[in-house]
Amino acid sequence: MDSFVLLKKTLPTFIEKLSDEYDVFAPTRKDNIFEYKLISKPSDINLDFVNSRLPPKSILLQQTETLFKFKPGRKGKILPKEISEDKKIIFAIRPCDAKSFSILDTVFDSDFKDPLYLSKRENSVLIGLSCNNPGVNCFCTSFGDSPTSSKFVDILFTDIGEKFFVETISDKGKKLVEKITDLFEKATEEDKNLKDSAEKEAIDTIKRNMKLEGVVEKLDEIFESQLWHSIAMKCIGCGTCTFLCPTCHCFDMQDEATLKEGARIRVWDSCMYSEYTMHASGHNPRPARMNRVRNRVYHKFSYFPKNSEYTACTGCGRCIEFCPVNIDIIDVIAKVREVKV
Amino acid sequence: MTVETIQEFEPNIIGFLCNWCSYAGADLAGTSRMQYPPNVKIIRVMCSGRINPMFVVNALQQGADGVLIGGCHPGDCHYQHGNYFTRRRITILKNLLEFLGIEPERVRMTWVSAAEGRKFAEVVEEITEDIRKIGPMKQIRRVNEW
Amino acid sequence: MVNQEQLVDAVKKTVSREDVKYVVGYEKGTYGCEVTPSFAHSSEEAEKFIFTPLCVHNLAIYPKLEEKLPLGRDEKEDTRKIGLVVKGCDSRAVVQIIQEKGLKREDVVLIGIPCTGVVNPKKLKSRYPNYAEIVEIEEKDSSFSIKFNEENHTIPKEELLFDACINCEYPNPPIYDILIGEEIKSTNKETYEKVKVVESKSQKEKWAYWEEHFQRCIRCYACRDACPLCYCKECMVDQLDPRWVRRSVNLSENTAWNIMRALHLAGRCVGCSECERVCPMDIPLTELNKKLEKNIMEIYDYIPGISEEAKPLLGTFKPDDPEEFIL
Amino acid sequence: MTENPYQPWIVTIDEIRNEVIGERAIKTFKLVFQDEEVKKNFTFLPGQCIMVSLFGSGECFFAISSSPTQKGYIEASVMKLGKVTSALHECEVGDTLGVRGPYGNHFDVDGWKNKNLLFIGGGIGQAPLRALINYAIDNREKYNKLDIIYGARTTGDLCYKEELADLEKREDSDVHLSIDVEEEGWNHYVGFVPDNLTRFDPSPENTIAITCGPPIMIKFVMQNLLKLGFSEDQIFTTLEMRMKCGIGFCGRCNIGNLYVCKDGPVFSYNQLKNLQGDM
Repeated sequence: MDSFVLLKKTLPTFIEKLSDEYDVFAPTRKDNIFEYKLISKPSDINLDFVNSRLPPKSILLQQTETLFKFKPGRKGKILPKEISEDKKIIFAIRPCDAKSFSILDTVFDSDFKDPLYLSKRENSVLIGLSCNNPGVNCFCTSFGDSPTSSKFVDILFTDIGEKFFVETISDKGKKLVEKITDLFEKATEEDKNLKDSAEKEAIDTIKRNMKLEGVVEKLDEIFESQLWHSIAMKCIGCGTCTFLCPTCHCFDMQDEATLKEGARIRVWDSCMYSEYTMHASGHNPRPARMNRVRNRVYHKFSYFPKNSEYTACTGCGRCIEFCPVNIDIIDVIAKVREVKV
Repeated sequence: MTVETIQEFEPNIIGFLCNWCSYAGADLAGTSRMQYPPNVKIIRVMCSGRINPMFVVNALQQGADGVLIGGCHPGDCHYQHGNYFTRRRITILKNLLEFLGIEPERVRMTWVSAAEGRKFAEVVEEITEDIRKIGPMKQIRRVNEW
Repeated sequence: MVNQEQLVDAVKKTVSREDVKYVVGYEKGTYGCEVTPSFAHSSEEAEKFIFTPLCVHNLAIYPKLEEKLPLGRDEKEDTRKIGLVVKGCDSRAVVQIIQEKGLKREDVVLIGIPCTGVVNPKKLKSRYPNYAEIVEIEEKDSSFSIKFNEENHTIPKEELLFDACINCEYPNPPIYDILIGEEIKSTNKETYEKVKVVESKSQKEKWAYWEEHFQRCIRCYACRDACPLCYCKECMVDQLDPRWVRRSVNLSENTAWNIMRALHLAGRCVGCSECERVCPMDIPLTELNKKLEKNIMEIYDYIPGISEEAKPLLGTFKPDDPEEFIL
Repeated sequence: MTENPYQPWIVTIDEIRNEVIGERAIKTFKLVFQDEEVKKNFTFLPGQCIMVSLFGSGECFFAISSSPTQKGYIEASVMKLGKVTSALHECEVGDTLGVRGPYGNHFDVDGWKNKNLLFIGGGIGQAPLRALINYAIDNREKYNKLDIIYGARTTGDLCYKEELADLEKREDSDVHLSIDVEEEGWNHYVGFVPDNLTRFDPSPENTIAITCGPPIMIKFVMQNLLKLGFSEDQIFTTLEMRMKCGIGFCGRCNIGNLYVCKDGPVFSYNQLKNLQGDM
C-alpha cells in the first residue's frame, strides 16, 4: 500500500485526466438527492454527502439491463448482445458500498458466471472516499469494517482538510495512479496522522450498533417464532428497503417487444412483493408478508453467511432511513437475539 | 425520427369508436365516399364506456400522436350511460396531461351518431390539422432501444 | 395537543371489547424523530401508544393489508373488528373505502383525533440531519418545540408541516367512535399554492419539471403500497397480460405509471400525502393528486372521503357535466 | 469473457402431443436443437430442468420429461396456466423456441442401482418422473422392481396414457392408477394419490420412493411413506418454484439457503426436513 496526498484544488485536474480513458461516475446532487452519475465535467461532482440515495450498485447492476435481443414470435431468432468492455471509475464510493460489490461477487461469480455484471466489475476501478461524517443510521463498524476502510476499494481517498490522503490498495489502483503520478505528492507522517485521527473521529460518530454474534445460529432456532408476525404486521410491503439496499440483487426477467424486434431484459425486483414468488398455478410459497419479511432477514443474516463468507448487509443504513414504517434492521436483529427459544 | 423531420409530419391518430354510433358514422362517411384525411386508425369498441384512460396513454406511448374517442350523443348510448362515464374520465385525463406538460389537445372526444357521416369527416379533418400543428408526440413515446 | 392518558384509556377500552381483534396506533420509533405503527392486542400493549405531531402514518391502510390466508380444516375466519387511531385525513380514507364498499363501517372501530397538522419528516431531517437519539417534540400554538441533544429548538409550524396540513380543511375525523379531545373549529381554506406554481408554467416548462422527476422514479411502487386507497387485489401495473406498463424503467414507462396512479386516485384521494412521504426518490406526488382534487372540486363540486353514502365520482355522472372540449 | 448464460439455444418443435385437453391442457413438446454441435453435446440426467423461451412472451422453467436415453431430442410437458404457457400452447410443429440448460441436480441414477424404484406422481408432476421411468426402462438391468403410482383429478387429466398402458403390459413394471372422483368405465382406484399409496402398501425394503405433484400431495405422500416404514433418506421429491434466471442469481426460488434452480430440484426428505424455508 502506497500513500500519497492530492491537493483538493488538483482534484478537477485529476478527474479530467481520468475522464480521458474512463467513464467517471461520481456523486452529483439534485435537490436533496445524491446520485452516482456519469459526469461530463469535474464541477458536476458534489462531495458534500453522507451517502447517495440509490446505492452505486445501480452502475454495475443496472436497474434495467438488456440480456439479449431477439426477433419475436413463433419463428424467433436471437440477436446476441455485445457485452460492453467500457472502462469505468466509480469515484467517491463509500467503503460500505464498495463492500457491497464484494458481496455481490459471491452471487454473480459462483457456479454460474454473469458476464454482464462481471465484465463491468472487472472494468471498473473503485475510488473510495472515506466517510468522515457517518450518518445517523450508519453501522458499518458492526461488521468489523470502518468508515475509512480500504479493504474493498482500489484506491482510497480521505479528506484531511486541504488535501486528500490517497492510498493505493490494489494493482488496478496502483497502475492508475502510476500513470498520473505527477499530480500526487508523497504523504508525510503528518498526513498519515491526520488520516488516523479522521478515522477515529468517524468511528466515534457512529452511534448505532448491531450485535451479530450468534445471530446465524439463533436464526436457525426461531424460524417459527411469533416475532416475524409482529414485525410483519406493520410492514406495508413497499419494497423500498430492497430497492435501496446495496446488496439486494434479485431481478425479474421480462420480454419486451414490438412486432419486429424485442429484447429480454432484467429489472430489479423485490422479495417484498407477493407476485415475486407467485406460481402460475396460484400457489404462493410465501403468501403472507410475514413469510416475505422473514425471508428478507434470513437471506441477509442466515442464508448468505451460510453460502459465503459475508453477511449480506454492509451497514449503510439506507433501509432504516427510508422505511416508511420504521422497521429498523438493527432493532430486528436485537429482537432476534432477545427471543427465547 | 429522422424520416419524419425530412418529410412533412403526418400525424398518426388512433380512433377508439363505439360500435353503435360513431363507428357506424365513420362507416357512413366511407360508404358516402366523403373525403377526409387517412390519418385516423380506427379501433372499434363496443361502447365508449369501455375506454380506459390507459388505452389512451398506451396509444400515445406506442406511436400515436393523437387519440380520438368517439361515442354516441349524450342520452343515445346503447348501454344508456357509458358515454357519460367516459366523458368524466377523459375530462380528468386531459386535465392531468395538461398539468404534466403533455398537450391535452392530443386527446379528443367527439359525439357522432350513426347518421353523422359528414360530422365524422369534419372531426377527423379538424383533429388531423390540429395535431399536425402540435407536431409529433415526444414526451412519452417509447424508445424501444434495448 | 392530544391528552396521552385519554388516548391510552380509549385504546384500552376498545381493545378490551370482545369484538375487537386489535387496535392500531402509534408508538415511539427506534431513533430520531421516528414514530412507528403499533399494534395493541391487549390493554398492556396499549400503554405504549402515543400521539405526537410526528404521527404521520395513515393507519387506514392496515385493515385492507390483512392477508386472508386459506383456512385450515377447523379454523374459522376471525371477523372481529380492527381498531384504528385516526386523524382527519385517515378517517376520510376510511370513509372513502367504506363508500367504495372495501370495508364495512362495522369492520372498524375508530378512535378519532382532531389533528392540528403533522410534521413532514423529510423537512425535519433535512433541517437537522444528525440526530440518532429519540427526539421529543411538542406543539405550542403556532410553533413546534423540538428537543434533542439536550437542546430546545423552536420552529414555526408552517416550516415543518406537510404542505397538505398547512391549509387542511378537515382536521376533524368525519367519522369516529371515540373522539380524543374537542373537535377543532377550522376556517382553513385549501389554497393549492404548489399546484398553482406548476400551473402557471408554460407547457414546455411543465414537462421539463415532471420529466426530471419521473426520470428519477425507480418504480418501487412504494407510493401505491403506502396509499390507503390503493387496495386492489392485483394492481393493473402488475398484470402480465395485458402488460399495461412495461417493467423496464425509463421515462416513458415511468410517466405512464405515474399517470395511471394519479388517475386511479382521481376523486378518491383524500390528500394524506403518504405517497409523497414514502417516495424514496422524493417525487412530489401530492402535487399530482392535489391538482386533480382541485379540478374535480371545480368541475364536479365533488370532495372525496366526506360521506359514506356518496357515489364514487367516476361511477356516477350528471347529464350536464361540462363538455366544452368535445367536438 | 464467458458466454452469456441468459442466451438460449434455438430449438425447433418437432412434435406436439396433446396429453390433456380442456381448461388446464397439457401438451408435450418434442424439441430438437437446430445447431448440430449443441444437439450432440447437450447432455443431461433425469430430473434436470430446462428454461424454455418463446421470444416475446417470456421464459419458463420445465423439467425435462424425456430420458437421456432418447437421443437427438428433449421433451417437456407444459400445462397451460400463465402467460407464457398459454402462448406455448398456441405454437405449432416447426415453430422455433429457445432452450437453455440443463439446470439443477438430478436423480441419483447410479446410486440407486439394484434398488426397487417406487414412483408416486400426481397430475403434471409425472413429467420429471417420466424421465426417470423411461431411463430405468431403457437400463432395465440396472434396477429391480418398478412401481408407478399415478393419479389425477379425472381420466381426462392423466398424462402419458399410452406409455402407462405399455408399462402396465410389461411384466417387469406395475402401474397403479387413480382418479379423484368416480367415473363410468374406470376400473382402477378412485381416491387421492396418498391413499392409493397406503392401499398399495409397498415394502420399504431396498426401495427408493420418488414423488412429484402438487405441494399438498407431496406433503401427504411423504407422511404416508414415513408411516409405511420408509426411512427419511429413501424418500425423494422434485420441487418447482417460480423462476426467472435458473442459475441462482435472481433470488426467488430459495428454500432456506438453497436455490431450487441450482441446488435442487431433487431433494431428499432428509434435506427438506432440515431446510427451514417457505415451500
